[in-house]
Amino acid sequence: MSEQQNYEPRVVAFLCKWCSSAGSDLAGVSRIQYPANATPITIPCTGAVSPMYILSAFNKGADGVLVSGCHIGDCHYIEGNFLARRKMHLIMELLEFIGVEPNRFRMSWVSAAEGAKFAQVITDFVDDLKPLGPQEKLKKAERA
Amino acid sequence: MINIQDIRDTARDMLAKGEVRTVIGYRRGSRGMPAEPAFITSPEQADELIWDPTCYHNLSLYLVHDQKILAHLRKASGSPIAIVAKGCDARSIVVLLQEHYFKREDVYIIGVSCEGTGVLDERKLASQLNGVQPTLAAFDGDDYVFTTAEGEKRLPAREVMADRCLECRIPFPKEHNVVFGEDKTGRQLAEPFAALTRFEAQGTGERWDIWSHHFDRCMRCFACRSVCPMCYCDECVVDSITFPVTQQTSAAEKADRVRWIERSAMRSENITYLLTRAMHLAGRCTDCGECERACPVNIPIRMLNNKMEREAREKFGYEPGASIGGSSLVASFLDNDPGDFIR
Amino acid sequence: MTKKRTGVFVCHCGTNIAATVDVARVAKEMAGEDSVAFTKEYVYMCSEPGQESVVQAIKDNKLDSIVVTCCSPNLHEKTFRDNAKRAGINNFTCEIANIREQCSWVHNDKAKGTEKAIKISRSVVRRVNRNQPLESIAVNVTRRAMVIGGGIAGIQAALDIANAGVEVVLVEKQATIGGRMLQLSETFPTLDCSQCVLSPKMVELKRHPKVKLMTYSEVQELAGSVGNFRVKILKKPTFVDPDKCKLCDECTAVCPVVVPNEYEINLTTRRAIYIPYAQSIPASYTLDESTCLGLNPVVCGKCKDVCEADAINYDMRPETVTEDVGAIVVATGFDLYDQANMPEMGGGKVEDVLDGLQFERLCSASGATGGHILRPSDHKEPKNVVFIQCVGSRDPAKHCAYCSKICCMYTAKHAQLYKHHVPDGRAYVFYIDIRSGGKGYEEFVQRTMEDNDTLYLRGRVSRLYRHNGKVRVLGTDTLSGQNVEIDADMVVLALAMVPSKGTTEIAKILKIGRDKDGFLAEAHPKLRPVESVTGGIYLAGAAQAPKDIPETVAQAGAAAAKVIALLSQSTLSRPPLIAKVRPSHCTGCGMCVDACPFLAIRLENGKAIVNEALCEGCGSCSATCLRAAIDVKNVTQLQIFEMIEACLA
Amino acid sequence: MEKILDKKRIDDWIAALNDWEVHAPALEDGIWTYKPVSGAARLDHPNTRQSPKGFTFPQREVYFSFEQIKGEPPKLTQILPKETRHVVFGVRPCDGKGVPRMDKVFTDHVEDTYYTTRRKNVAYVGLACNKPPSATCFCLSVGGSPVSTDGLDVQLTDLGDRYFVKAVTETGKALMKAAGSLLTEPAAADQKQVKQVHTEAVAYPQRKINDPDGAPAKLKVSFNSPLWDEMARACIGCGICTFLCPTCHCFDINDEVHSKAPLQGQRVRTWDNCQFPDFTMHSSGHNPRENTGARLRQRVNHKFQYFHENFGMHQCTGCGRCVSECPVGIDIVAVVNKVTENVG
Repeated sequence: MSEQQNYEPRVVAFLCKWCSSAGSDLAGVSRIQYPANATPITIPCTGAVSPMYILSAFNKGADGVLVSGCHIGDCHYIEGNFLARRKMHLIMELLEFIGVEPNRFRMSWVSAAEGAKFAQVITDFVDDLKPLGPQEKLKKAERA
Repeated sequence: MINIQDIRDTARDMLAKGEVRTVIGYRRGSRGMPAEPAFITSPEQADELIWDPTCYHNLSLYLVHDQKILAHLRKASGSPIAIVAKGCDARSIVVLLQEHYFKREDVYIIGVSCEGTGVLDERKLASQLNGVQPTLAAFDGDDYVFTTAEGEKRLPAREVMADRCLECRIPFPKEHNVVFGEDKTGRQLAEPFAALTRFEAQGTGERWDIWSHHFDRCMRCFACRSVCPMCYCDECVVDSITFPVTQQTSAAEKADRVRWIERSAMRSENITYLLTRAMHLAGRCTDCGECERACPVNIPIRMLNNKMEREAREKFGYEPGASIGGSSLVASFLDNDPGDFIR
Repeated sequence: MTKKRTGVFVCHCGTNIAATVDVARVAKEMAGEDSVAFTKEYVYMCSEPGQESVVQAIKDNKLDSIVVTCCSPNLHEKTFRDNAKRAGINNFTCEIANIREQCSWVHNDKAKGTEKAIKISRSVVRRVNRNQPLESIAVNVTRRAMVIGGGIAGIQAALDIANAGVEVVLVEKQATIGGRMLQLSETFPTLDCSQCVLSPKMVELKRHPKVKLMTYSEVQELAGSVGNFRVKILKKPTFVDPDKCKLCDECTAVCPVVVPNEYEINLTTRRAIYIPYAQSIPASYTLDESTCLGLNPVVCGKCKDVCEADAINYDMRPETVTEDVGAIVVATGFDLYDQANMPEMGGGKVEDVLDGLQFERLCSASGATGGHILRPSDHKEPKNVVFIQCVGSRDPAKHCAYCSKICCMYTAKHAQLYKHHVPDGRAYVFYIDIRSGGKGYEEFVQRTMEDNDTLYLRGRVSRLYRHNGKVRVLGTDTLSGQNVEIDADMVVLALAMVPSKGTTEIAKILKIGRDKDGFLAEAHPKLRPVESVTGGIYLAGAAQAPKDIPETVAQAGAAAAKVIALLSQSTLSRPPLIAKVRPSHCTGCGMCVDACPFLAIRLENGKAIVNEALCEGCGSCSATCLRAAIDVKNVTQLQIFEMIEACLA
Repeated sequence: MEKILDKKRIDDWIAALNDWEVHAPALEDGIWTYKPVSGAARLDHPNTRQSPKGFTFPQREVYFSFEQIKGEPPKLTQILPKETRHVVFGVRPCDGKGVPRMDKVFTDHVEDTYYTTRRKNVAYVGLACNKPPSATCFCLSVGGSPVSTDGLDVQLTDLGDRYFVKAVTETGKALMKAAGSLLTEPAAADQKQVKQVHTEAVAYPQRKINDPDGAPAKLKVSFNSPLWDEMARACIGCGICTFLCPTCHCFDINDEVHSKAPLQGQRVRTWDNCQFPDFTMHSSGHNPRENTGARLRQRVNHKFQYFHENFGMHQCTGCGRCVSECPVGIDIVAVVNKVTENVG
């Protein structure tokens, strides 16, 4: 039990530059505290998130992967998030299909104005990941 | 019922008139019952062509090979290639055309309907024959007839047919130049996605137990990829066994390849390979089932592709290989694509 | 690839970063990276000495790339890229690692914050290791501007831009320009007549040779980017030719259709054919298609029959016009919070409960009552009027969280105007507190209280309802601690300002963000208050936040100055972070062509080709390509791959 | 040493081998695979899908780990295989034949420590083929036999309800000694029956390479035969034939980096395959074996010509896996016959 309490999930968060990264900036400006488990990687648009990134993050040992972008209709690049929604749906379904816990992958829409929502998304994700424990299924074993 | 002589006549005729440079079809193999791909280039060879339940190969792969060879030799394609294609094979050709891999006029599709049957699953047959080695297989209505050392053996096709054929919705090559056999579209020998649905009924843990077992067993011989007409990439992004290197390729480009996975056939790497393949086949796989048939260690690879196929169909209304025009599944979207999973 | 020599500059940001991130450790960890040749930490890297030290370090250590780990790249990416350039290296080999907004400010556990800061910094170091030196792309600029919205903000911005010699297209949704200001009677704190100050500007705009006015029109689509936008505008038909219309008003006399007049906030009615105000620009009638009996001489046709000027044309059709502009000012203004959301204030259904704009129309000489304050129910002069402030604002639980900013002032103005019209009347004001920051504002409020004998009651109103022909207002005076019950002849609600109807749509069309309250978002709250996040699109007026007229005019001028500055350049540089094809890997499948939102990719001889002028660098192509044959420069898949690795190291 | 083992007692023998990790074929997912024995072992398999070469030449072998802190010299640490002793039951004679061939490759000129460490710790208990387990068997054509003991430590022959157990090596004797009284002395009838079973096994018809002895010379002159391209036309370039082969041993070496700063990782050897197009790809882009024909020729020539020139034996052991498992029917027997058919 105590081990689970001490366990800190490692999350890779792909944030689109225009909305979710700006939203996380707003969370910062507003000093909203949230868990430090998610390391952000800013990409131009969720449409630029290749499913390979998600598989690769899990392969390298991520306990959770978050993809966050602009709300539908708000994409800076007009339709990047529409393309992302379809791709991410497919990869999510595939991961669940082979028996990866559904809570390990998450997608969210966080606008530049939603600093509080960004903090909440991370907080909820980390809360949901903790009971799952470390992700070993897709992780590359360092010594075999 | 298809009369093989019709296919032979077509092939002979076209070769004699010089309308095609090759006819890709099936012929007797040297090792017993299974047919093998045949590349017929002269009218006299046309009689080698056969059509039987072991004609499982998706020959559209060889249209891809042909394009690669032509590109390597820097030659134009010239006269078209004729190809014998079942429903699923023809849909593969449609996807290749959709992706501009070659032009419609480069290929002459000799369509064959699977009618009430489909092709054989040798694994199912082996368990029915108990060690008896068949030397020949033939269609006969809804049955298959096998020639063995112990005489003729007749089995209802449904009992030894490949699962994908049982589940096939359109056992007919809609895209064709000439077609033989009756269009039995709508025949349904088994519920589509039946195995998938059964599998999905299990919990996350059970699903993982089964898949991790299979992922552990993959040798990464790449037969699934090599036999797949859709896996035509010159260099596979995940693990390349081919590098498209030209004189223009810089040293940096050669060095800076993303190593998504290691060459070691370890579970984690195998997963990344197989899931990437499934993702890359989403909306492109026409369920010819060749990957699963080729797999030497019996990994149910087809189920991964099936999963994507069903998602595409049910969530996005997308049917791979349905039309030559139009955008690919992942290069397009609909305003009302499901988004409930997004927070 | 020769090995990079990267410098890492870790900023303390005073204690903003250093308090929760062990900056020395971040620097030390980065020094262990293969490509890092130099590290430095400093208290304020963005200060003059900080910036100088970066330039010096680049020169002294022959660095070819730098990573500054500091605040959000939105703030200082440009600063440090300029420094990189100044030091003689390519500016696109400079990247920012955001360890303030995304780290130190949101994590107070120093150990965890430090770990995360290291991961963020390391991932950016790895990214920079593969950054290519790039040159900005020069694009020609269209020397024209567009202003969306014809209120005081839009008018002012358009005039300022036009006066600089730049052609302006002003697009207004309504049949006249003038906006909300045209509805006001007098303005605080000087009580000068609103229309008297606005009308000359409207006329000036109309006559300005550099202004193209498009009323009764709406922006439908936007393409392109800063310097070169292409805007599609829908011109709705007015069915009246303004050049022929003689303003004789014969048509309204015969029009059989009577509908509420939205320009008078429904205090009066108008006909299907109407002119919003006497001062309308363009000075012409408009036939409201939605209420007209049918634009059909067989059905009605009375207006057409009566029009001697032959100005009415039933065959007008909506028209789509395309305008090419280099910059856009968005000044779409505000609406009032919907009373229907406030059942405790009668929900808009209690007679003689008015909103502030309706009261303005009652006071206005051009209004329905000719400037006499008469209550709507019986047209009698109200003797007891209750003004309620903060209606719908400052109420995060149920309504708008923000302060609507101008209500204290206009309520004071309303009270004064009332007292001027009805000297023997009694004015009550319910308030929470009085916010009267502004030149002459506090004095104005004091005058209202003292010289105009208005009773200010500190407290909220809990309920109001009709009672014996009056409106009973139940409230609390928190200063005396007593419940207050007033039977008022009229109640005026100072409703919160909200973004105008259609702000959501225009923000979507223009791809500019909105803040949590729905107002258009500025690029930075302090340093870029008139810019949207999208280059070349600027904000003015109440569409950005509640503000009064002087502030609106100032912001409009500022936006205009930005537009003029932008369009004074003959070319603009676009970031070169655009897609690049690897022809050896491209099979010409065309999936990128389909995925590209900007139609920037085409197939040529079986390979994809990127049109550099159209590509915006979104990367949808690279995520769609199955064979990694297309990548966005300096955001390549290899770079992301190595960043992922760094995040999980 | 020759003994008799009651079939029902085979599990007791396995249990007695407590110094060894015992593997035997198990039917899993529709194929026979060597698995660590848990519970009862049944040696009624035709042949395993994969050859037992992985016991000495695993698909992945770690050579050493490396570590380098920036500015310091790298530190290498060799990682040798664990000295666990394995005994593999049920090895068919063709796969037994593979063992000395792999020994040649990995010990003849240069001793491969990784191979030899594994090799000295593995023993093979073979099972003679009373009749060819597959229609694609052709061991007799390549100097093998269904009853060959080459490469094996013990040979079992199925005599119905019992095995005839014959020690081939000293290790084999040790394994048999561990069985103690489970193994009994064979009666004369047993000896006679074994002889008969073996005779019948060898007489059983198999597919044939027409001139195996002449093949090396004939192949040598057929290098430029157009038949190679023709025979390889359908080849898809996968790794089934080589990965399943008991004697294919080509490998690739890669560094697997686990961390970049400090640099940490392992150098590993993995199976490679001459049928993969990149196998001979030069970094210039030139590929000396640029098509499937050249690659098929390489594999066939290696089995029937080059290896023969180097070691005086065919490398192919006639197991038939590459024939039965090829998804497109490429048949090494047919290829050799066809290419050598009309030569000298």
